[in-house]
Amino acid sequence: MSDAHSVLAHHFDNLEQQREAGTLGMWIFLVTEVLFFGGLFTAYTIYRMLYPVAFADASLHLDTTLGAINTAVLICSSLTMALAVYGSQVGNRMLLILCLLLTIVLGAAFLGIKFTEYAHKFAEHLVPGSAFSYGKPELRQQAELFFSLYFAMTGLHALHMVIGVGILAVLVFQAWRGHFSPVYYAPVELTGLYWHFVDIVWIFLFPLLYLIGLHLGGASHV
Amino acid sequence: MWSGFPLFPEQASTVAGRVDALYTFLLIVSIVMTLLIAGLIVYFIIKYRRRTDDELGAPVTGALTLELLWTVIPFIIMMVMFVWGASVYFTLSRPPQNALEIQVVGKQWMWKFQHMDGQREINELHVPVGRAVKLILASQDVIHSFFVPAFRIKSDVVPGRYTTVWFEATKPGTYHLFCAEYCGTQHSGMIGQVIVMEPTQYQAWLSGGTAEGSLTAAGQKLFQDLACHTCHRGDTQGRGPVLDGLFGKTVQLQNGQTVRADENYIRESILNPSAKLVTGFQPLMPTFQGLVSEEQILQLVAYIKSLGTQQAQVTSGAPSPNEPAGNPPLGTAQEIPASAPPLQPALTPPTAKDEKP
Amino acid sequence: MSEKIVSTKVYIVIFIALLILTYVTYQIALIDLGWGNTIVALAIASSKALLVALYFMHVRYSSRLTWVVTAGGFFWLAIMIGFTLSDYLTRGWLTAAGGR
Amino acid sequence: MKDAVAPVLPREHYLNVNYGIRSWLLTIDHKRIALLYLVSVTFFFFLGGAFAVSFRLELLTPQGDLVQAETYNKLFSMHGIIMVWFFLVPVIPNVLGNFLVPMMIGARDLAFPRLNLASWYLFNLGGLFMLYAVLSGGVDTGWTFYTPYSSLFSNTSVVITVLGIFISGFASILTGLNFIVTIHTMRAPGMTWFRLPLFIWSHYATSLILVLATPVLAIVLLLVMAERLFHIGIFDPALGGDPLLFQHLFWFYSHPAVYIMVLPAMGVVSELIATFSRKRIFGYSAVAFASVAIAVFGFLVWGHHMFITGQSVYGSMVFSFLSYAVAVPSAIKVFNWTATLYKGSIAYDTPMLYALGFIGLFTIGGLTGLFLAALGLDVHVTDTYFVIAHFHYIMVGGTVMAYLGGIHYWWPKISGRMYPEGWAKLGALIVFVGFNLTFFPQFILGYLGMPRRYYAYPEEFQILNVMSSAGASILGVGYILPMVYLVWSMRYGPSVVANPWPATGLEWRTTSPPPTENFAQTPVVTWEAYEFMPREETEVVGKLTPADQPT
Repeated sequence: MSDAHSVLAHHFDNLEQQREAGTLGMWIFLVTEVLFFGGLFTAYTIYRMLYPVAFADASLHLDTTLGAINTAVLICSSLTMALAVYGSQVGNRMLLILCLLLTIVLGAAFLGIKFTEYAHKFAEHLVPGSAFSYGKPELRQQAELFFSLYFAMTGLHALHMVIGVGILAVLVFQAWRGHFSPVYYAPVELTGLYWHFVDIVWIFLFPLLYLIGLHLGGASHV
Repeated sequence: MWSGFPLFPEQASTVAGRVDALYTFLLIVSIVMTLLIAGLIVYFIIKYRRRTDDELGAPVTGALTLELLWTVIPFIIMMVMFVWGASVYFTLSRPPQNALEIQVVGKQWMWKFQHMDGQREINELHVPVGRAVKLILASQDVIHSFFVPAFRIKSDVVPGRYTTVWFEATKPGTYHLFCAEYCGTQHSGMIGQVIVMEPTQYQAWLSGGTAEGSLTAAGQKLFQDLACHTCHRGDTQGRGPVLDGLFGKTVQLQNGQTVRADENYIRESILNPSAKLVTGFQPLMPTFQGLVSEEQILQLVAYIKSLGTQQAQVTSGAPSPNEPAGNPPLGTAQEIPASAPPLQPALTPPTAKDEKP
Repeated sequence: MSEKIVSTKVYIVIFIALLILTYVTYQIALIDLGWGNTIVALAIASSKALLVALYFMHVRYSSRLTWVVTAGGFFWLAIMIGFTLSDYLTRGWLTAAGGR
Repeated sequence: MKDAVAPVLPREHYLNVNYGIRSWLLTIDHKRIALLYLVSVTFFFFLGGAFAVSFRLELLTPQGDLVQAETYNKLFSMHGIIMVWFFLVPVIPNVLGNFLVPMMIGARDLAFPRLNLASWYLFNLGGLFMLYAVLSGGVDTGWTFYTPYSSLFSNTSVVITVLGIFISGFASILTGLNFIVTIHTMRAPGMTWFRLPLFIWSHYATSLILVLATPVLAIVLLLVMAERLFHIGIFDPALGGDPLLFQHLFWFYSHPAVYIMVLPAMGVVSELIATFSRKRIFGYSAVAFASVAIAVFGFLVWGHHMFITGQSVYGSMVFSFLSYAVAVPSAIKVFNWTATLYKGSIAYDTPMLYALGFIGLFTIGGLTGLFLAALGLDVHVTDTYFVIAHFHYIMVGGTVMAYLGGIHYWWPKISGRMYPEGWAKLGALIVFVGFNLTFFPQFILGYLGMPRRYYAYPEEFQILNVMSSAGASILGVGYILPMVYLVWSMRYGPSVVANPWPATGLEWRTTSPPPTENFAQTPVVTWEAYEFMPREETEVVGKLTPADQPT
């Protein structure tokens, strides 16, 4: 359905040049994302170094099981995304659509679990602000700092997931309409890059937020 | 100084001359460079102005030696600037041992000063001439900056921690004090005066004020009122670390790191007790955030510092005020004891008792 | 298109490796290694990220330019964290140096 | 040369190919988007300038008597914010860069024309938020948004302003991304990296910074917003947060941002100097590498804004050292430009006057930067008018002079018309005089100790302040003048040939104004950059039609 001419934009000489430009553009965009999240990682590094005790203690209030499940869910979604790209490369439209849909389902599952975690935190008064309360008053302030970072980092990550799911939905529609072929599948490929990047961010967030207090042996060390 | 149109502010501190010398050096380099570039430009554009419409420039495209030369020479000159600037900065960053300490709290939009003897001032700071003065700066709200142009000193005042700045005034007079970091509506009204006095006059001023007891005394009273002493006892049986002789020591922390017990550490330990937990102790201490003002924290710090120096005092000899720098290096726990009697003989600033151990 | 098509086998292998590493990082977090915990956690996270980038994101099969761009992003991140950290790590040095 | 035998071009060009608001607002032609940007940034330039004139009037007298302190604070804050993010950052890349980057490399458009248009819309959306903030009472944090003042204390429209900057940041990122990809993938056959005009090198370097630094600004502003809206207190001292961390992240962007503003200006000046000396830039590769070196080293020096903030003394020393290191490539450029004049064939056209003015003022700006990098001296002069004077010499004396030079130089290409040379020379003179009168006294004021952002000041500073305010009004006239005659010339200026100066870049080898596709056929480059040839040989793609001849 898509021959070389209809998908080649007017200002490119050939599809190869167009594809090269698209991929490079996406990678550069991902670099900006690295630095965007990087600001938060810098803040995390500094405060974790300044307040190791409070951070370890506060992280025990996160639900490690849900965090681990979410990690697995995201890794699965990365696999389905990679397979979706494969499907478009070999021209297997059904595989493409199926994998895109699976990715959407997994992404939505991640967001659902994340939302449950947020709801728990809200109920436990662990959301920064005037309602914040913490079991150990002597750690209250830095714990609030930890939760500020937790919500900023996971919130921003979740926002990227939401955007990703939205783009995937558009791709499913386009794939259904037969937009893609082994000649032209750049949107699938570029979305894949984005999706994997979001996965990578979570791969770092999980140990840095959920696992830092575990070795202290659970709930309390007072 | 050319009084009608001054180019330099008054020089009224020991470092002012050094800063001005560096400035003059840079000024000369800059003027030479600017004249060189401007001169060459003017010369070239006149000499090589276009004579005919078809004229082309000569095919001169580069000269490696020349280019290396004007890469290396500026770099060398700049390294001189760097080293010179760094050495002045180093001096500015290290208060001498025997400095007179004054505590400063900046808030929107005033400067509050507490002298060790308990005198308090707002937007006016009295200091003696010829004596190093170290200011411990705290902010109650936003970032301010303590700036005295005549002394060539400036330091930001940052909420949440202490910064320090020091100077030694060289001539009596009244000098501008500015807030140099934008701090809100009345930023330009957060100004004051530094009044430098002869030591005798300064003594008279010190004794003439309505001192409410020394800072250490105020700190001690707070220490009792806040019941700090129930945990921080003089013996080792308390639930908190012993504070006697603490100041200036290196403290072993629970996480394996060490920290030097300076003003910032004490402040943090009052407000965020669990942030740097001393090894062997539990994070039991509640925070005093919101319960004590910046001025009160400074009083507590002064008190704990005075505890820290008692041991040093045992071995110290006779008081020798105005001992110039060249004393023992910083940090050997003989910071200034602030428990001087309210009335001191003239010429003996009340807080100078440091001595070699 | 000139893009190399990676076989599904590779994807599955990487996928399993990622799941195993996730399990490993969780188990190691339970053991008290002091600051070692953080180092191990970051090392495992980095290797997972590397696997995702190299295979799922095809960096391994990409042009030199893609390598440079990717590495550049993380290099700049390192500059930001490193220089900021250097301030915090050396703040206490001046007084301590004088103290000896 | 292949191009020399190309057929005669039709007189259709990008301006008259179609008409109507729609054809402009939905255009994906980089040249039209450049003009859209031109309109937007010109609006913000005069808005920011109006704020500057207002507070310069207030500073005529030591007492605050013209406006309230609160108003004054808002005036200088909005001046800074608008000038930095809505004028200086976008001006050269998005107006001249947008117009010229594809043409100079022989491409038909930027790699992502739709993103380019999206960039303009994002810029204006951000601008609308900014305007809304201005109209809803303004913002008083200074352009630096230092916490905790911006996050916890100010009760002005901080969130809206920050949102505006955040959105316009995406415009910057898209532009940078677009340029990098375009320069990498879309160069014409034969256009190797070392045949690229220096304008392209400097835009490439600028784009690197735009892409690497802007996201950090975005996140740090987002955190300030989060702190105000949701009490996510990452910089709140009460929680143990550190206001200096904000400054680190802010300057990680904002110091390189200085190079975002000045690197493109350097690129413009390289073009002007070469053309009006009819000589290849002296040490082409040194200048090219210096651009990239400045972009990279520019990321390692941000701590020199923080020498007195309580930053580690050793950290400060490293930052000071690196600041001197980054000064070297800037010095190299100045020397190389000057050396280019040697044995040139120098014409005194208006763009050249601006370029020479740039070298002089940039030299002063750069040299005074050395004062600020010297640690012990910075303690005294930082946060005073010395800093204000220094960065205005770079930003206004440098960037704005180069921009004006560039807009005159490429005006015949953009509009197909020539501006009135006499008026233009007069304008350049007024700008130069007004600028120096405005900002030179501020160096002295600063060293005397007058802090910046002061609404009222001690009386001894008055004379210098009056000089500065007088200069500002002259400068204002100098800026209005070009706008008037350039607009006038769009209709009444004489038509120009394709290559009026003549110059060597590919953009001059197509008609003025160019067709939508830029070139009748893709040019093949067989010559080096700035290879000046006798006039006949450098003629254009195709022969000139009578309409192209100057009238």
